[in-house]
Amino acid sequence: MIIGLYNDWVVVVLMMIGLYIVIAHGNLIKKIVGLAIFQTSVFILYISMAKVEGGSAPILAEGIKQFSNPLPHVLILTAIVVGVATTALGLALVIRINEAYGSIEEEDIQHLDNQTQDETELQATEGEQS
Amino acid sequence: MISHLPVLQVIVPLMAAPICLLLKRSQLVWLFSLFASAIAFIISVLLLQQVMTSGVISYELGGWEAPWGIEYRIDQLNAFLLLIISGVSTVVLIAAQTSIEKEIPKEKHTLFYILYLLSLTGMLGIVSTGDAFNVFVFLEISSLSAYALIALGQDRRALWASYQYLIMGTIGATFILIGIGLMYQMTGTLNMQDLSQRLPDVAQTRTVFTAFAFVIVGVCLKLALFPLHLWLPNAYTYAPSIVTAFFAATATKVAIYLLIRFTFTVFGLSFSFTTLPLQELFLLLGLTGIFVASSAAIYQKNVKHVFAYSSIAQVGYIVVGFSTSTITGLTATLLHLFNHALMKSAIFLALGAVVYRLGNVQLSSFNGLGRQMPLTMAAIVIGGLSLIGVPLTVGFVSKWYLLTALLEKGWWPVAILILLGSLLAVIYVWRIVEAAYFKKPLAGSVPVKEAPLFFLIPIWLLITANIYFGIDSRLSLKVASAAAQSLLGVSP
Amino acid sequence: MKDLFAVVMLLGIYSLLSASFFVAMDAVDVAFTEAAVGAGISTLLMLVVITITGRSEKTTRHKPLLALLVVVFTGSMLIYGTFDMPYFGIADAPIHSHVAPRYIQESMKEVGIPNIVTSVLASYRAFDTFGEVVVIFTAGIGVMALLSVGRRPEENEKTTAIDDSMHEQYLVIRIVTKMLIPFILLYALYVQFHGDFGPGGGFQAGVIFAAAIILYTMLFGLTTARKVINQSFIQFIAAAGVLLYGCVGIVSMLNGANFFDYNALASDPVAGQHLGILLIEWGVGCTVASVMIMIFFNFAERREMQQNNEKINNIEGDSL
Amino acid sequence: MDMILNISGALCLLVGSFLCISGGVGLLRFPDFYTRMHAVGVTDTLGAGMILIGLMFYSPDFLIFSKLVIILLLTLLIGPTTSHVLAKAAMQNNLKPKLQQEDNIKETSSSNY
Repeated sequence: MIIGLYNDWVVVVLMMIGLYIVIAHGNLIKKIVGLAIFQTSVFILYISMAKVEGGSAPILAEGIKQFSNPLPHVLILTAIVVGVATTALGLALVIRINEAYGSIEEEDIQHLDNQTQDETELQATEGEQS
Repeated sequence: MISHLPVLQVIVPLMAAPICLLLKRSQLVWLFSLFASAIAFIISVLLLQQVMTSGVISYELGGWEAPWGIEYRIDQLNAFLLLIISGVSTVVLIAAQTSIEKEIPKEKHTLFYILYLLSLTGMLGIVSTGDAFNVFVFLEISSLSAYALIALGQDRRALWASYQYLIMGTIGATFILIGIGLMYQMTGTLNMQDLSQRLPDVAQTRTVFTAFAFVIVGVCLKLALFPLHLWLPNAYTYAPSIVTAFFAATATKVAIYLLIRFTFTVFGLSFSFTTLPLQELFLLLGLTGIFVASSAAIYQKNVKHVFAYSSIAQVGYIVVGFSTSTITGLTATLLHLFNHALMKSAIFLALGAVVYRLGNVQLSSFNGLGRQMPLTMAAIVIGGLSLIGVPLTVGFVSKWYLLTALLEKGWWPVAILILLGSLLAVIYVWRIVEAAYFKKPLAGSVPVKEAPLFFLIPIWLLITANIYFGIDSRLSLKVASAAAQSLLGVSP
Repeated sequence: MKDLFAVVMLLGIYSLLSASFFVAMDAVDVAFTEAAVGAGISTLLMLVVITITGRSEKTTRHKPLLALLVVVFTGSMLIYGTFDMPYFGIADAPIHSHVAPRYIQESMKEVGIPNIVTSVLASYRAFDTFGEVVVIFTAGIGVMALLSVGRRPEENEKTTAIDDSMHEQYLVIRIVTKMLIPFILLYALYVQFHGDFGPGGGFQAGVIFAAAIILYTMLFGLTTARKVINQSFIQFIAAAGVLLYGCVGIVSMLNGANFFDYNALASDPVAGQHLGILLIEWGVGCTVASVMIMIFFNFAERREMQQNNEKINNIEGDSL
Repeated sequence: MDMILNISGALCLLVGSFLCISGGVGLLRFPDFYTRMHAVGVTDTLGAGMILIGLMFYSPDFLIFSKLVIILLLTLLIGPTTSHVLAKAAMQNNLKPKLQQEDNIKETSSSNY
């Protein structure tokens, strides 16, 4: 009977793939792709809990008695929009980062950042000495 | 109109944002957003008054009763936070026009104010709402505008900080979404009040444990509780000064509000603290946070970094107070929310003034600044003293209550550790004082003038409030303890 | 996978597949949106970004151990949580028996439109949807704040010249697109108005409308599209959409009811609900369409700017 | 009348399904980009087209029939155009079609994109 939960397990696996991409990969676009996968899997979680066996799409029509739950659908409509908004903003940031650093790899950027940090500190100490 | 106040609180800044887009002239937009924010502040004062006299206000959006429609539910805690957020926002906005002139290109001024208003809207929305999913929506409004605002900073590191914040913030928000989904699955409702009634029936299921864990982790990501704080220091340091002043005083407060709301109201005290080892966990994380962040603050070369790390440490104090789960402890937590907002916004505004005159906030360029910008530096010093917890400032009041709460519980070692943590604060504040008053200005640096009036007014407004509430804390104490009592279900 | 192009395309396919999952699980509205947004707009935006940043990922050593640890921990936590969940598709789960029945049984009487999702979205939980519109608006403003560049008229002429010379090359696709665009726009309007009865509504309609404009822009160049739809016009529409939505709420407030209580909009409650839903769907549609176009324009503008810079650099490099 | 409609509808569906499957097989088995694109083109236009025509025979009322006609027209319009654009993009990126037999054996294993 435990097999009745298979939908949740599928979703969990998908979510974790997304989360892994976000954490492990250094490429900024890939991170955003990972976020999108993560979020989409959460949407599937919500929708799968709304399904009723034998139900139909929640549009009232004659002769249909059993409907799937409409509320998660509404929530996920909202969440999809939020997801695309985040993606768009993230991509805009990637473009700017690419212009400012010339790279979209996490390692390169952190390397460059450390350099600038050293430089400013160097300038500061030079200023103090003189 | 008075019955519509809860929704007007959110709608006024929200509707002001698109109107700003139509106004275009940046001077006009500034005045308009200041006006909108001030109205929000007035509304929050009225709401607080109403709540203190007549109890919880419930407002049904769309006229649909609670579990079916969305409900706005204002109790003492919400009203208190609404007051903090809209108040800080209004005061900080006074300085905005002057500050962003130097830090943000001219054609983006209008967009800056719109984003600022939207972020204010998001925070007010999170605090007012009584619906779990609505929290997620408004959380995203405030976070998205926060990412964009942080990325407006001059340094290219602002972009990177903002990107990191975006990734962490979105993971956090999605965790919250998962948690809300699991709760909904077990109870069939999204309304917080309804949830709190229906959750005890299913409290012993593994699904509810998981839901709780995900909500808490998600909120802690937003809260920057140690060890999930990595995004915060850079985000606060490289954002435009106004943004830092606003967020340092409000963003973490909103996250703490969510934490309190979910642990105390939705899941209930017995579930959060008795069934789960949350108390010990928060105590441990809070204390580690205080020490790690305060020691990190000591070694920073950039003054904004110093105070960003100090913010993480302050979150630690707040969480420690919260983990006592007694009325005194919660009162201390809530008082510290208010007090920390007062001191941090003043300090970061003052730093904004320094940026305005000097162009940077490296510790070395603070040398000799005490003579050149006496009023600004005095504000930083008073703010710093307040962070340490010196008497006559608000910092003392909240530390005092925190210690009382810990002693009431008999947690002697924790109290001692808290005092040690304050000593660390002495060190990092002293480094700034030393640079400003006891060092000679750098050779070759151009002497600068005092900060412009538009900076001094809000800074000293906040500092005066700081000292006033430090001496006469009856008002803030009354509200905080009323909120704490209502949270713990004790009738006053 | 080192080729980002393939990564993005696979993401698009994933979105489309999950959209078909949604159809299989009766969520037609959600599937529609996911197909239009996940597979359509976000894939498109990612592709634009790839053309700017380059399509190959650098081979870097990443630290999978920590990530694996976090992922395995979170995953097992979730699996642990699933054990007490109601089984898939069971009709008497708590989720189906507390709040939802009222929507299914009463919405026809109270709101009066057959599509329950729309009536919950636009009436029972109208404030969530308002928040959603504001999220999209925020994203638009945020992208604009990050990416907008000043106008440079003298370069525009150059780009138009290039566009004309390339006309021959794109002849087939341009003509086909010209034939298609009116139908796409018409379809967007159909989706906008049909949301009460079937899957659809302001959000999907806005995305489809924006897709038509974006298609036009991709083929005829940004400059040409700008002549039709300029920046301040889109900004105006985006703001107007949010304001329209909010004003519906304010009007009902002035009529003495609560915010977003459409019953107060007309003498008959159901007629009021109809009017309110119609208006707010328009608000949603306007804002979504204009913000999507705005985001794409800003992305494309950056891309053009970068290409121009490269061209100038190349010319300078040659002369050296 | 019903008989004829049913049989011709089923026939169309069968042909369409066969074309789709053969398109899928072709996508996997053909040696280079251009031939694979041919396989996809067959699935896109002919396969989908036949299925749509088959469905038209089954459509209960005029509304659904006309919707199917519109979908058919759109696929007929869009399918060839996308094939055209794809081929053009490939040509512009200097992807040469494989014309000689002996190269195939060596390179099919290496060029798996």
